[in-house]
Amino acid sequence: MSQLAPLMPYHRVNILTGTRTARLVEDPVEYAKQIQKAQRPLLVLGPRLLKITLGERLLIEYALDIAKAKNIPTCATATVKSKMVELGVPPDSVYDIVEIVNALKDPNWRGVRKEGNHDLVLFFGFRTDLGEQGLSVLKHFAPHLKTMTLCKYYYPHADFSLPNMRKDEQWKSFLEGLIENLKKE
Amino acid sequence: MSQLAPLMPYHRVNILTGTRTARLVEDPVEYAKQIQKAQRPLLVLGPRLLKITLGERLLIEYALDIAKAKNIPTCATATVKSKMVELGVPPDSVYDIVEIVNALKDPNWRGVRKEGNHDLVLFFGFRTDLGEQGLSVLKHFAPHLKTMTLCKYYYPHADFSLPNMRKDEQWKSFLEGLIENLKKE
Amino acid sequence: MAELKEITRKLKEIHEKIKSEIPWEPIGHTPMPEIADLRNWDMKLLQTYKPFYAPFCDLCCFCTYGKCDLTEDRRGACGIDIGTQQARFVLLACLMGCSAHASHAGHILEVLIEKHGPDKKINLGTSVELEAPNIRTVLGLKPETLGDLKIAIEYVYKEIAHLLDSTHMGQEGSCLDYESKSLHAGMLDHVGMEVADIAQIVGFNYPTSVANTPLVDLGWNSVDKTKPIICFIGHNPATSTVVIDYLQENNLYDKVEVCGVCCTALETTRYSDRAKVIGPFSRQLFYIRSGIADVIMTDEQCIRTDMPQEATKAGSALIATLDKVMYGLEDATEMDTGEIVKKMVEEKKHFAILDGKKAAEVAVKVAMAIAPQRRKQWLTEQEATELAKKCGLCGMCEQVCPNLFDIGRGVNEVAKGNYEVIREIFNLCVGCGKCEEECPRNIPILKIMQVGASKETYKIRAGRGPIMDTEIRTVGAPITLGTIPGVVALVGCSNFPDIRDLAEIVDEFARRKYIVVVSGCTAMAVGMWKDADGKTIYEKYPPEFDAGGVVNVGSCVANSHISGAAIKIANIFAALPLRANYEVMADYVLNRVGAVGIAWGAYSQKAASIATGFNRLGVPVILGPHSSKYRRLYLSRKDEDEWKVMDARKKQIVETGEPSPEHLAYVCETKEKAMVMIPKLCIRKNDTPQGRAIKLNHYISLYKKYMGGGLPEDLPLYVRRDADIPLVYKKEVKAYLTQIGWKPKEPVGLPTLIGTYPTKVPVDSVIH
Amino acid sequence: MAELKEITRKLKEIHEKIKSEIPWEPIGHTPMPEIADLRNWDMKLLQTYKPFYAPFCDLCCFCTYGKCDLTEDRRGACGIDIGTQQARFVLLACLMGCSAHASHAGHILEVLIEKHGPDKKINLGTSVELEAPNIRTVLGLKPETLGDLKIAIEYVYKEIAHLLDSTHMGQEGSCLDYESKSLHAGMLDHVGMEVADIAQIVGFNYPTSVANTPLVDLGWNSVDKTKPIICFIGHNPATSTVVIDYLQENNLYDKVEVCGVCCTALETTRYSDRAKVIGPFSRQLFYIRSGIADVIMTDEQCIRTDMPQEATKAGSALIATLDKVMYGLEDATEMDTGEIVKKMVEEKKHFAILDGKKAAEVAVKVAMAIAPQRRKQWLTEQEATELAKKCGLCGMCEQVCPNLFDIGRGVNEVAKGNYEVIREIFNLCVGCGKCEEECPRNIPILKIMQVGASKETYKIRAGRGPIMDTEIRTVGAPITLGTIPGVVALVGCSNFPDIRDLAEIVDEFARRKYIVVVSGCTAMAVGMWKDADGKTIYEKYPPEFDAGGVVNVGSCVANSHISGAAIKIANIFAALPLRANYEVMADYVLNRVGAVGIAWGAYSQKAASIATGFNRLGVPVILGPHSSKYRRLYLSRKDEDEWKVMDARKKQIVETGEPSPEHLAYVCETKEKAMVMIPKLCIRKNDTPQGRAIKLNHYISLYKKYMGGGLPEDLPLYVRRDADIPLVYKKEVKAYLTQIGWKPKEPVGLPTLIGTYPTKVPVDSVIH
Ligand code: SF4
Ligand code: SF4
Ligand code: SF4
Ligand code: SF4
Ligand code: SF4
Ligand code: SF4
Ligand code: SF4
Ligand code: SF4
Repeated sequence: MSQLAPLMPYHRVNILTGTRTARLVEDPVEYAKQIQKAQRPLLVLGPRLLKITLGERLLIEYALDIAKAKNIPTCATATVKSKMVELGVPPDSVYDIVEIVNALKDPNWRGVRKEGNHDLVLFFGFRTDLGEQGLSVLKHFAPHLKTMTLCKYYYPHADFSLPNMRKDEQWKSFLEGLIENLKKE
Repeated sequence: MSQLAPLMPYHRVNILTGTRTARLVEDPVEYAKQIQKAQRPLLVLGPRLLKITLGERLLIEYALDIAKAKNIPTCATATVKSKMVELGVPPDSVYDIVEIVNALKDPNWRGVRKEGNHDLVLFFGFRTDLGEQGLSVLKHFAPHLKTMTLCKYYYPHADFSLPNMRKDEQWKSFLEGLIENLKKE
Repeated sequence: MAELKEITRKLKEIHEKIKSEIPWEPIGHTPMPEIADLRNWDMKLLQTYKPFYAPFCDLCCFCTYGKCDLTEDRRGACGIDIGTQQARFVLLACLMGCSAHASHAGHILEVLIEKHGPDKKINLGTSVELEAPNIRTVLGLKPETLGDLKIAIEYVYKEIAHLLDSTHMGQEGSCLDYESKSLHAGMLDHVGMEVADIAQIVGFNYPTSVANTPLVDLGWNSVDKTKPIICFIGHNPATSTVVIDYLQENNLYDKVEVCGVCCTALETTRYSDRAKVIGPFSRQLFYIRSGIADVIMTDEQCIRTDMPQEATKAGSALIATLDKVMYGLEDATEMDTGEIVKKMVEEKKHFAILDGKKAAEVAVKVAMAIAPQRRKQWLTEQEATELAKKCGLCGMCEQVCPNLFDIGRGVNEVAKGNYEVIREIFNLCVGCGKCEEECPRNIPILKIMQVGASKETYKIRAGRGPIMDTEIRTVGAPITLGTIPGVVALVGCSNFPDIRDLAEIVDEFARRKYIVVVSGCTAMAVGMWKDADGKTIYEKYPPEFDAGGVVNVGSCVANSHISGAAIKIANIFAALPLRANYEVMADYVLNRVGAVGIAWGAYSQKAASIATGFNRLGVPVILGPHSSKYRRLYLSRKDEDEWKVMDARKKQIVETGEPSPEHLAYVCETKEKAMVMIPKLCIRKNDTPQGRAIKLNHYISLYKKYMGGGLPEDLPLYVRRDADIPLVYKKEVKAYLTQIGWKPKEPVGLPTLIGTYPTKVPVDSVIH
Repeated sequence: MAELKEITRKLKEIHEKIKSEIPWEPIGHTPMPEIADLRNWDMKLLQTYKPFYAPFCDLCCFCTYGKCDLTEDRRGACGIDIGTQQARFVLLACLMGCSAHASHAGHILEVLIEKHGPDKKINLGTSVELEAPNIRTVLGLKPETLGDLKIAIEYVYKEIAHLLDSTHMGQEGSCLDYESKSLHAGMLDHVGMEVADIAQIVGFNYPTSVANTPLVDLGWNSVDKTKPIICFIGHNPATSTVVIDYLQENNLYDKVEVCGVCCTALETTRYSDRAKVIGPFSRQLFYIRSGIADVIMTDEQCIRTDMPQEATKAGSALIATLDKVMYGLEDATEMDTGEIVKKMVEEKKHFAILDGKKAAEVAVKVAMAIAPQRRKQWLTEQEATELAKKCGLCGMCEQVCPNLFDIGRGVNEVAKGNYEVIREIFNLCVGCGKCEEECPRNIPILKIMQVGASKETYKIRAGRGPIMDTEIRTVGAPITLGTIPGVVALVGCSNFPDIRDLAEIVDEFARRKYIVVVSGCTAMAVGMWKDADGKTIYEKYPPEFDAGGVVNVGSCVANSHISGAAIKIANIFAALPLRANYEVMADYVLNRVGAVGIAWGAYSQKAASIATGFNRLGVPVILGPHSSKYRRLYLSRKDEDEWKVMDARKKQIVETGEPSPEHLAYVCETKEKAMVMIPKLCIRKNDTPQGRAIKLNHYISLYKKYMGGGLPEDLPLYVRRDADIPLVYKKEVKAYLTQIGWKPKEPVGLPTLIGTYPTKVPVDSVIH
């Protein structure tokens, strides 16, 4: 909400817009910090990771680097699992997006590692509309966790989001910066 | 839209919120400049001007100072006219808020001074909900003019708005600053 | 030709269904009109009273192509633009409202036919022979029995479905056509309401053909806290009446208090004047949170959707009695009564019980069982003051208040022992509970307000149903001539900026010998004020539909009697045939009946639909400031628009230059402005010089009183000739007229819109 | 008791209305069910398939107390919470959809009764004796004539009004109850659709009791541009059929091309196989903008709301033929035909004409008059390339595309002479025109895409209406045993991510000997693909409702024949009485009929309501990614939920641990995922070992094909005993089962939910 606060009408009962909006983060250091703060993060991987190339690498490779850097458990949706198996990194769990969101909603869910529900969920590689709707579910019905997106678009329903990035280079360097920072600590 | 731009989802068809939001201005100099740029501004005065005291003065007095500083024609709504007459500054026109908004919508309206429709309309002293709805009408149906608010609340539907101000002193000094700056040029 | 065939078909349908038909009048052009049948009339109205849209959102979110951004000339993926989307939303609101009344009507009709049989005669007493002016005018049907009313309601159902169809993605592309559809929905709403109230009067034996209905206790302090209390909330008396029957049959009526919030309360007092009215919707949450009610029985509409949660918090038992609102509760309709009572008393469970008799028995038994164990008292001033001290003046409460009120300041004053401010707020409060929900310090704001609230009890006159034919005969002439300066109908919900506004408006206009009519939540609100002599307006003014009278027609559905009265003037007084003759009736009302509706607190979709129905009939409506959120008004621009009418006698179209009535749906920000708009919107082109002078007298005098002196700027538009000028202000007015170069103009002999737009109605049909 | 009385009352009502009644079957427990009557069934479903809400907005803007912020446990001023508000919105969507079909049904019924009289017998041919499975099941009525259908539609109207009532502010407070109401609306929708299609088949003499309906031309290139062209857009054939009559009567059918977009096109080909189908909704704007149509005739639903503007731009004449959509046009219904034609030809005016005959005559005359003067050709590649060069790659178009497509890149490639990318986009495109509207360089993107689009023509099989009783007798056993692995019904609108997905899904499952059924826009879309031999799926697969057949039932309203087929299996094959026996039918379908709906492109409110109707009947529905914007899914959680059923033979409740079907309303992001969900959602507890092995064979094989190898993670849940394991995968599956410690379990003899929740239906009624 922070950045929007001054841009909200005072009398909220008359508000024009949504009221809770993602914190926009451009700095990989800040993102890394948020991830590091989490006790039980989860990385949810969408099918677009297999379709998009950034630099020479498939997006899924960045995703796996992120997971590896901090030993973040993964959830493969749609057709992502087989590619992960191929890359030698089988996912910790397989659910489709609506299923994982449905499970995350439940505060008593044990999480993909059976260690308790997650407290931070990173989404990466979904259609923006479906992603937004999934994030909306969690924003409204999962106060027990925070959400974060890694795609190059702004996702208002998330808790933390990148801004809209015109240039792929910007995105690439963000992701690389993030991986580096995650490895550091 | 400016400040909100980075906070808009990229795929606008999936947007969460309103899309055109007032430019938030805190600096009386900037406000004064915008007013000075206008060819045919209009100041629309609402009934709350007679109910609120700022410092020692009734809010209507600030409003009249603003009008005087730049010879801005006025439109009295509700019960404002009689007070203006009492203060010796009869309004240039009398319409109620929905009526003046209805007239302003019409690009061919001749304006309160019959010199043509106005290009900048300042609203001052209305209920926030009614004010917002009136501004929404103009935002959507009067592309030929800009709107501005002078109350101490943020009005998203305006083109220019003050932020929400917790302290009356802040508001007072803004208004005084504005009057001063308008007189200057 | 096509028209004739269609009319014959519809008549045949009516014949078949009611198996008889008294040809009491020739049939007009639009029996059972469908969407397009009155469209030309609507387009004529909309040409003068153009829709004015205040979008409440930049977007449309109705289908999976969206959300679509509709700013800056953008159209949605389906092609719709922002104005048309607002119109679509208004239609949807009108349909929600219209369907609420129609379903109420359909349901109560089934209940009453079950009880009395379909052949139960409609008899509204000796003074109401024209029993169903809306039904007769719209359908062309003269209902004689409860069974006949079914035709009317089935027609409404059908039209609702067809109208709702048109809100589907990819349908109507014109905001004007959506408005015509909303006007249609509004008209249907008055039919539905009329069905409901006629059925209730006949089936429950409510008072009818009498003006002087009982004065009933009003206000929460009128409820005897020492007895077990059953409180009804909602709009449908199907169950409350059964509870009263049960109490009477079992000789328990002395031992149990029966009260209610909203319209079911009003209905119940028509059934039994011992029932108490707690107040309008705005008092609902206060009363529930006080925990005074032992059993709460909900039916439908205008009930808090969090009732089970609130009832549990307050320790009250809850029974949902209608399928519209079941709250996810277990349906105990088929369960054993004893078992239900046991579970409610011992396990504090809430239930849905859709069988009225069973619900009644359970309610009474539960109330009597739990009442003795419950502690019922308001917070004390001391407790309130202590609680108020927690306030940090953070302002969160103000940010969420629909009335924009600075509650924190009020709470803070209470902490200092001053109850003035909070009492003020209480009068402004719609009782939504948002402030309390938002308060970070969890201050029980509503309870504190309740301590500050006046402990007085008031009186309300039980709703009387239709205006009597006899009364119409008396007032027809003075109203159409203008010598009774107007009929002021205060209707609608509790979203007014200040509860006192309403009583003040009634007092002002009753004193000035307007006819004042009230209904629904407004009827309750106006009773909650006393004059210097301690009299409520119901005690102060006579209950006749005559100059200076204050008439409570009844609950929301009784609003149909107000439109009905307007139609009756045209039919009974002016002897114009009404049967299937909607355009003639509406044209008469628009041009000759100086009536104005005030929905000062409209929040509900029903209010939107009722008001829109009045608009189609030619009655202008004034709305309070919140109503700008209903997205659409109907405004003229007096300086720019044409004000042509047909002079029916001369068969000539004349430009009158007179904006009367000026608007059809208008928002005022303040009571003061409303005080001035009311007399103005009562002006009609048909006024005689004498009538016009009286109307202008009030216009000027109210202007001086509420706008701080001077003359209304637009006064010259309403002065046709010298004779129109009120004597008292002659000099001042003449000076003003001279100053602005006013010129006299010819009054119109018989003003009508018939003949100025494409219609099958011949001009001569407006001549009586 | 109360129930018996109620049933008697409703039967009496039917008797009275149809004046005869054949007691063809004993009456079940729920004739003409009202809101609460099937609530327990709904609650049982909702207990397993919990509503999953994806709010589309943080706010509620329905009344003037708002907008209310519903984030973070906040409730609105009326007490509603965010989940319940979503449920309310879904109910509203379902009602918009349901009312659209019901009004279509009511309208066409009136038209046809006018034409044939109310006593026209319903005769659907020798192979369709069970003419109205939905009506019989829901109402308990066996309609014999067109007139009888009126009872059904009036029942639907009434329930719509009552449901709509409950969306009013201050009503229902439980999301579950709103879901129950949505399920009710969905069920009603299938009744309304059935009324419409039966009436049309009977009244227009559509083919019936035949599988092998004609193959009709599909695609815009199938339309002969050299002739005058009349193009119908919408859903209601009331006028298109009259146009064809007119052409035939006047020997003009050779001289004029008749074509259409959306369902009216499909309907028209059932009336005359010479009519052409241009394509689904997504082709509408392309076709209009091309200017090829001389006259556009709109009726209702799924029509662009900016049609008059678009028609004018394209130089086409426009006639609006139904009151739902009048576009603010002058109503010329009563105007002289010659005059209308003159104004349309000379002044290029558009009109509304609500008289079918007049509209037909005008349309033909105008088309013939203006066609010769009009220049009709697509843009050339060269022109397109030139125009494309203006693109600045600003990305604005992508931002507003509902399909999120990077159109700029496609346009840019066109500028370089490469049409590959834009052709791809064309397949993804829903034709909304937002990209072009937003383009700051005003590039005519749609025209450019059209140049890139394939110029092929295709074939579609004309809709055939109901599945034949004879077919049901053949497939009943294999379907319920599982040896026909499933019925896959592809329905719904053109909001799919890729048009090819649909044909691929059909191809995949028809090849695997599932029964594939299609309807509406999907029926068109699947025809727009050819295999290596140049055959469309309609040419490739037989039209029988049998293993490996591809059946086009018809337009949207023909979806009722799909639900009808499921009911027929229970009634004809399993011999369970259907009359007023909804729970038994739905329970049978849920547990024993392996059917799944796919609404890959649902955008319209009708799609929401159709799908919800399937859900109440126990048919799961898979939705495309956009449909998450419909705010609500029904999901189970296989690991956490209970999967108990009653074994009707043993009269014991057993925990099966088997999530079949796993979800009731599910969104897939990709076609690949859908390919795997389809076989899974066809699994039923009633499968024999042989049937289960076949179903799992497809599940595994499709998983391997589309998910890149391995075994489905949840496979063990569906293997009851060794015999369930498909032979081909025996080794791999057994290894996996051993690895995870799988244990065999007893299959259920006769699985049913009856007996596991409060219902009046005795368990024995599910035993046949
Ligand atoms: S109904 Fe039209 S404007 Fe609304 S979301 Fe759908 S396509 Fe967009
Ligand atoms: S309960 Fe009254 S004071 Fe509180 S927010 Fe609601 S209207 Fe305002
Ligand atoms: S929200 Fe509570 S603490 Fe804050 S000002 Fe209001 S009453 Fe005081
Ligand atoms: S119309 Fe209402 S619900 Fe829809 S996006 Fe706007 S505020 Fe939200
Ligand atoms: S319906 Fe309820 S939540 Fe919606 S705006 Fe009205 S009070 Fe607020
Ligand atoms: S017309 Fe097609 S490409 Fe353009 S915005 Fe619409 S869906 Fe996207
Ligand atoms: S909006 Fe127009 S200029 Fe911009 S990328 Fe798209 S086609 Fe090119
Ligand atoms: S399938 Fe959908 S888009 Fe197509 S015609 Fe039917 S409702 Fe419209």
